[in-house]
Amino acid sequence: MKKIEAIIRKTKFEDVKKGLHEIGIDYLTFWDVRGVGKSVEKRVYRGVKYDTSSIERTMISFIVRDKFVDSCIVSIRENAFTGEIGDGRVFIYEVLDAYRIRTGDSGDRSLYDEE
Amino acid sequence: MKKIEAIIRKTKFEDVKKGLHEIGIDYLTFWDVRGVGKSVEKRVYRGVKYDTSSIERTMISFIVRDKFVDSCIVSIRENAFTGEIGDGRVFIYEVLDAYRIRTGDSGDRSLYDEE
Amino acid sequence: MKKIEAIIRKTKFEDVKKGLHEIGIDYLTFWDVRGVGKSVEKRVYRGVKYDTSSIERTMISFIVRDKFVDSCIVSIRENAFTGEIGDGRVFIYEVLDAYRIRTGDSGDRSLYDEE
Amino acid sequence: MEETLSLNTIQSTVTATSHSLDVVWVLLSAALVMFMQPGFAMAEAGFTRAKNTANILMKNMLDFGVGSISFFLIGYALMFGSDIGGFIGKLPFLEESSPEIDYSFLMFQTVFAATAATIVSGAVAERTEFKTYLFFSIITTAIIYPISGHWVWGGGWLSNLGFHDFAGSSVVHSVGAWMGLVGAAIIGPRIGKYNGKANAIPGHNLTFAALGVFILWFGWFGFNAGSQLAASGSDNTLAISHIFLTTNLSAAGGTLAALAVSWMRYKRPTLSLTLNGALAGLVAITAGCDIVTPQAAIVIGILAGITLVFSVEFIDKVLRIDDPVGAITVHGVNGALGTLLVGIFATDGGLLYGGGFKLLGIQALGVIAIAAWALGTAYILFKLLDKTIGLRVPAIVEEEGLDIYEHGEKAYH
Amino acid sequence: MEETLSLNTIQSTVTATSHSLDVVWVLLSAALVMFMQPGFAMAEAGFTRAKNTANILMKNMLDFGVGSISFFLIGYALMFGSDIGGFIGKLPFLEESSPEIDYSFLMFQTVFAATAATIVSGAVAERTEFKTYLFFSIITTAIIYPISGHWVWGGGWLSNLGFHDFAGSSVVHSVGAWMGLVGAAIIGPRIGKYNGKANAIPGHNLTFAALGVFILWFGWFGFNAGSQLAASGSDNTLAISHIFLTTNLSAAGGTLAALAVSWMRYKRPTLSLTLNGALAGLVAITAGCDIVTPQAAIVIGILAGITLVFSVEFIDKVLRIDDPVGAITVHGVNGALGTLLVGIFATDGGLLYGGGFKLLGIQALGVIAIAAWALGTAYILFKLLDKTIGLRVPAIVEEEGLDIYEHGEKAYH
Amino acid sequence: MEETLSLNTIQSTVTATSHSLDVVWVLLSAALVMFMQPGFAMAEAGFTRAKNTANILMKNMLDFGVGSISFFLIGYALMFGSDIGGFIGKLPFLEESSPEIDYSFLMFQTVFAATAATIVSGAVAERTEFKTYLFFSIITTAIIYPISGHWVWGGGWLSNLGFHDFAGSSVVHSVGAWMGLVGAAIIGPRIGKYNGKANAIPGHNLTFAALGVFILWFGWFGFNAGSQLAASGSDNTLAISHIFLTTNLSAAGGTLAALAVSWMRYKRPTLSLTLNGALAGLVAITAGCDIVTPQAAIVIGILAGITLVFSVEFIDKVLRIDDPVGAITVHGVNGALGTLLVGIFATDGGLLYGGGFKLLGIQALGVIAIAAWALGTAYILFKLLDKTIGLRVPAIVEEEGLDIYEHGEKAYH
Ligand SMILES: Nc1ncnc2c1ncn2[C@@H]1O[C@H](COP(=O)(O)OP(=O)(O)O)[C@@H](O)[C@H]1O
Ligand SMILES: Nc1ncnc2c1ncn2[C@@H]1O[C@H](COP(=O)(O)OP(=O)(O)O)[C@@H](O)[C@H]1O
Ligand SMILES: Nc1ncnc2c1ncn2[C@@H]1O[C@H](COP(=O)(O)OP(=O)(O)O)[C@@H](O)[C@H]1O
Repeated sequence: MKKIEAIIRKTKFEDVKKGLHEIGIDYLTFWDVRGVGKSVEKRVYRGVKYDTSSIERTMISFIVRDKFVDSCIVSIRENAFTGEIGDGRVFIYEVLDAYRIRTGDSGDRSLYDEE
Repeated sequence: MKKIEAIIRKTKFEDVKKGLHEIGIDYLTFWDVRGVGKSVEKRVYRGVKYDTSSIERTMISFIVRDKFVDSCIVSIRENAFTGEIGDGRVFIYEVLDAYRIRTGDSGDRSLYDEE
Repeated sequence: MKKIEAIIRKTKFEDVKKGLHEIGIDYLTFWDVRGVGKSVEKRVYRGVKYDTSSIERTMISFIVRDKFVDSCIVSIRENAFTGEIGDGRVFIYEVLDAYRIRTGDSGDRSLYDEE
Repeated sequence: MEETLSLNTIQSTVTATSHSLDVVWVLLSAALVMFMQPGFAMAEAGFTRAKNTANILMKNMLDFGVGSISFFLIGYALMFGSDIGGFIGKLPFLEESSPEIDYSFLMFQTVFAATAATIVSGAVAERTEFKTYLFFSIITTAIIYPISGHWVWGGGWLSNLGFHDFAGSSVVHSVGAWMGLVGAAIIGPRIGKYNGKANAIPGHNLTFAALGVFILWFGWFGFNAGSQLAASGSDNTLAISHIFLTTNLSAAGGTLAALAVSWMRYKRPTLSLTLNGALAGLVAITAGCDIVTPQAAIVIGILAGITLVFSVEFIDKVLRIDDPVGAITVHGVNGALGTLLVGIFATDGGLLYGGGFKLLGIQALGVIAIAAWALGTAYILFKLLDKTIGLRVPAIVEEEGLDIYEHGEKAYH
Repeated sequence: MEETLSLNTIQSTVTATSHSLDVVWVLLSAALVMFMQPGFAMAEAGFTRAKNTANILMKNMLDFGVGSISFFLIGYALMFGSDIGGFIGKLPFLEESSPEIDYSFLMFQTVFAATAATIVSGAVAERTEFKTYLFFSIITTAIIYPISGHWVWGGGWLSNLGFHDFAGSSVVHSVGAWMGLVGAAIIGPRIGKYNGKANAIPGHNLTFAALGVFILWFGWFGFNAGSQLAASGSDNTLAISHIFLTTNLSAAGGTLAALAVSWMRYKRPTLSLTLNGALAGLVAITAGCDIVTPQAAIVIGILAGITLVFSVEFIDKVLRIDDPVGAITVHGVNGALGTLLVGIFATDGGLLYGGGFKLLGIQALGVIAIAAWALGTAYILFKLLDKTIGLRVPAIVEEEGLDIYEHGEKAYH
Repeated sequence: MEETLSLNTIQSTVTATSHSLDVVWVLLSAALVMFMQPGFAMAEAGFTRAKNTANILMKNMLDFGVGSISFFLIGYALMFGSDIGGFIGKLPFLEESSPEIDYSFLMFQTVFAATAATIVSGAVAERTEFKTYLFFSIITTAIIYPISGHWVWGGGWLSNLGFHDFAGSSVVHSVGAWMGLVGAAIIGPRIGKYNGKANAIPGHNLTFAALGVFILWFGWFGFNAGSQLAASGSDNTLAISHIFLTTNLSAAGGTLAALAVSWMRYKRPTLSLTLNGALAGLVAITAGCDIVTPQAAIVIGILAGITLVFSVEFIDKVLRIDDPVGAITVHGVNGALGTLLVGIFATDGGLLYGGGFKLLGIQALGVIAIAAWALGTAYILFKLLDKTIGLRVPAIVEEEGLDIYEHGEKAYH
């Protein structure tokens, strides 16, 4: 089991979700984050210039069986890509164990539904 | 040290927190997330139907000493359980190290208070 | 590659960001979280006392090459420190892999820009 | 000849103009009272949780929509139709000759009826079935409110006794609040409100709540001073100026008293109770705004503000009735208080002005009669609705929010 | 001698006082209509996304700022200057003698002009270049709106035919909406609105939207009853009372009808359409508020509320014109509907009152003429702006939000 | 005989009616000005941070609550009691015979006093101890504001000189702003505002801010036109119409000018400054709204809008006084500017109308005298409060938010 964490543009979320859905990823969790990076916004508030080096991003986090990892990365990279600065990153982590609260399933078994 | 990450119903948060407290978990961090899963809401906005396959969930994240892990999982599963679709998941990860900013403690020592 | 996760006071964020920037960390992601810990607020709402044992914190999360980890920890501990209860924690995790969506770089290479 | 003629013409122009001024006054007051609807909507929305915001807004919207039509079709006649036994007005088709209706008066009364209904929505917020609430709202504005209203303002038995409720501390506010009390008690508390002890469920947006209270304060000038129903002629002019002043001073008194008491009691000056304090002062002065001195108005406001804090606690912690926005205290308890205080502070007939206990007794009788009516009819109505369409939403709906399940729409994105 | 003198003095005082009352009425109505601006601002901001909030607020602010000045300098004269061929008014420097202007009337008309302009901002929200919009807003209040306004209220050809649009269902609301229709069509839908099917893009804050609608309802009393332009004398007094009542009942009817239809059609009672329903009722009654019975007003409101739901769907799903706040339906379709219904429900000349088809025909002619004018001029104007400064923001700006890119400022922190 | 009698009756009815109309005008204006309180509350809350929202709402609420009572008890007499040496009014118990008070006038003046106090809360926002602020608010409405007010409107020395400040550019707005200036300077900037350079601390909700500005614009019609204190008779009628128009045009001018200047200077059209621009225009026209032409009103608005942008920058970057909502510029600088411009644009006595420098000189004297009074008394008062109960909250309170620490309640959940 691996955890895949992707920091993407808010506007690309729907595409990424759809892309993942197509390759069989039905579960994921996401939330709004702010990113500090190279993409910088210049703003003026009441005459004072300030650059918010922080911009809004969406963090997507989901746990998948090992065999899905590669296709997920490919899918995210395709769907989150614009080519402009600020497209974001994908990170992969090890997961020790997983449990599904409703069914009590654990391990890989907790990650997919009965067919 | 392990990191325990639980995605639960917002309405179950207080129960889960209390349950963890009873088994000695005093520190945790949580935030609002949105989940994509099987639990789906059908809505109509100004005549257009749309299903938000995303619903509000709370993410709880905390780091505990290894000996606490099992009891935490049991406690969360008990307190977050409703039996309806959408109860959520618990994930376990390895933690390499931990530091307490105020005291400078590190490792396991940073995770509990002097008795 | 390591993931560094720090839970700090909202008011210390700018200092921590600046500190990290000085030691070469240009990319990070952060969001608002709530912390349950020893720092507790007593409040009264319409005559009912309630203690929100949860307070607002900022979660900072970023992935760095191994060689940076120690200096990052030192920097965060310096800049997030007030000495009052509630200063927060720093946690370190292993990262298996990283990808930069815009460039397609992976591994350590995805974490820094061309010089 | 010519001179006399023109004298008559002038005479009638003068009368017409001064009548026009009265109507303008009533209409503008009606507009101000109508504007209290968003005041209630913002206050109630702000004091409840984000997941139920669309629901509470919807109720406030519908209270006015439904109330406007049902009061026009039925309520108005029951309230102001020719008196039948001091108890109720005649419906138009029962009248011998179809009566001339003054539309400006009708408009003014319509917005009053809607106010009474709206008060209930706050007390039963965050757990009530929407369609049940709609029924409730119709019955209230068409029947319950108009009948007790008839007793006082329509020439019914209370008015004959000399009961004084100038702009409706009891007639409008208490009626709404006592119905809310019954509703809140029968529907039961929100999930998580009482488990062993009373828990706080903070409102989601106090900026909206504060805006709502300010709007209500503003609209109240129309509510109270408009109830004079006339503005021309020096008597009326003095009266409306007087009412503006007493209304404002009592609101200020309520604000300060609630601030002070809550500060002493809970160690910190809390916004939510201070906001309620302003409303407490406004509700309390409504009955006697025309007949008490400005100084007395300050005292009435202060008494209302003090009462508020203890009453909110009492209802919450002792009675354990869950009233998310404090409507029962603000409108019910303070409405009754204000009505009684007329018996003490009225410059004409009040205890302090040598009027003895007579007026006070009548005021007490009125308060009790109106409370009994509202509590009784509301009990029957809510029980009936409970047995038939059902009062309360399922637990899952309440927990995840009425907005999504009942309305399929969230207020915030 | 003396007596006659004093009689004259009295006479003139009386006349002056009654004139003063008229002016007070017009000014206070103007203030109420001005207050509709924040009503529009809140409604439009609430129905769109958080990332474009500063932009929509800015547009509403500027509509009024720009409109006040351009209508004062040019628009007013084009609308109310001495008639040239039934089509347009004379600009002051063309008049022989500089005309006396009644400032209270000018104020009242100014806020009307601003209303017309503001309606457009909702229809083209979330994707339009800000500076282009400014140009558009100037031309609208200075030229387009005043000219068709002249036809009806300035002594132009439509008024001579007997076209009846009392407070501007067509003159104000439809004009704005038809221009919005052209704008929305030319600018195209927001990114992500139509990909295969029509997608919902929910508004970010329905509390603001509801507040906006309540404010509009409140302001509408000024809009309609103020259009009587007088209050003194029993005719005027009756008229304004009547207008208050019909306005309110139609709004209530629209609210309930939209609720009912949307409930049946989409299984749940939705707040967003109910809010629009209230506005639909208000827009529809605007043309005939003075000349239909209260009962007819309810019917007009209900018809407007029903039409609303289907029209919103039709424009969205069939025409595929992306109108984020529903302005085209609310102001355009319902404005036209209300204008036509005058031909049916007018107690004087309406079909149901034995007036035959004459009035209905004239109303239809007016609706068509005004629509043609607004659609035509807007088409030319938007095309011109498109070719020159450009209508639409770049995709990246639209996706990340107009607030940051166009204004360098976010509404929420 | 009979005829003469009836003539007298008519005469007195006529006089009474026209007096009634005046009172109605004053009362409705007072209600509008009272409604400016939520305008200030929303604007100030919107322009500051979410963690201090309950605090700023509380201050605005209390300003009005405290002000209503302290102005009633003391302030009014100091301002309008019989003149003592041109400097101050007599308190009632010093008067020979207890004076008749016109309650409508008292109400109108009360809401003015509250306005002056409220302005300060914006300038010292986000860092001031709440209980200290309460003291401050009492002293302001009871003593400081009434005394300088007496000079101009109570028959004091400035009015005798011919100083013209019709509705209070200086008397109300500048007084508040200069006190705010002293307060902001003594209390010091918010943590993080200046570290090397001036930093932006954006407001948390510009929708509330925009709503507040719109409400203020609306209320200002009451503020300015109500200051005529009468509406009946053709002179008054002309005056109030005139005032409506000049007030509106100046606001529009301020809006456009602030937009244009900020656009050119900062490359993008910013909402926050445009909103302030509208207020700048309103404050500036307040002094001369009755006595300048509509064209001049536009110019005054434009000058105010231009001044605004530079003054905000100057105070922030050069003086380094931290004024979170721009109150010092909007009310102080533009109030002074508007008062001076009367000396130039007044059709009666203004420089441009051949009046020479006399009026301009008197206006300058008035501006200086009032500024000196406000700066001086505020300095003493703030220093005193600083030494006794303390002005500023501890750093931790400021950083984590005044809402939680001072009030134990957050505005948002
Ligand atoms: N090492 C990192 N750790 C955590 N978040 C990162 C890291 N690098 C990038 N991010 C996130 O990804 C976002 C996009 O990165 P940015 O440098 O702006 O664009 P690009 O990846 O196209 O160079 C950043 O705003 C930040 O939120
Ligand atoms: N593999 C996963 N990775 C990340 N989040 C998940 C995963 N599976 C489930 N979740 C989260 O848990 C929530 C509940 O899951 P859901 O399928 O709706 O219910 P259940 O767990 O009862 O089957 C989802 O909305 C999602 O936020
Ligand atoms: N073991 C943990 N797991 C997750 N979050 C933690 C943990 N310990 C502390 N935190 C977070 O750090 C915050 C600060 O901790 P707290 O105990 O209040 O102060 P201190 O670290 O100074 O003792 C908490 O509010 C919580 O969000």
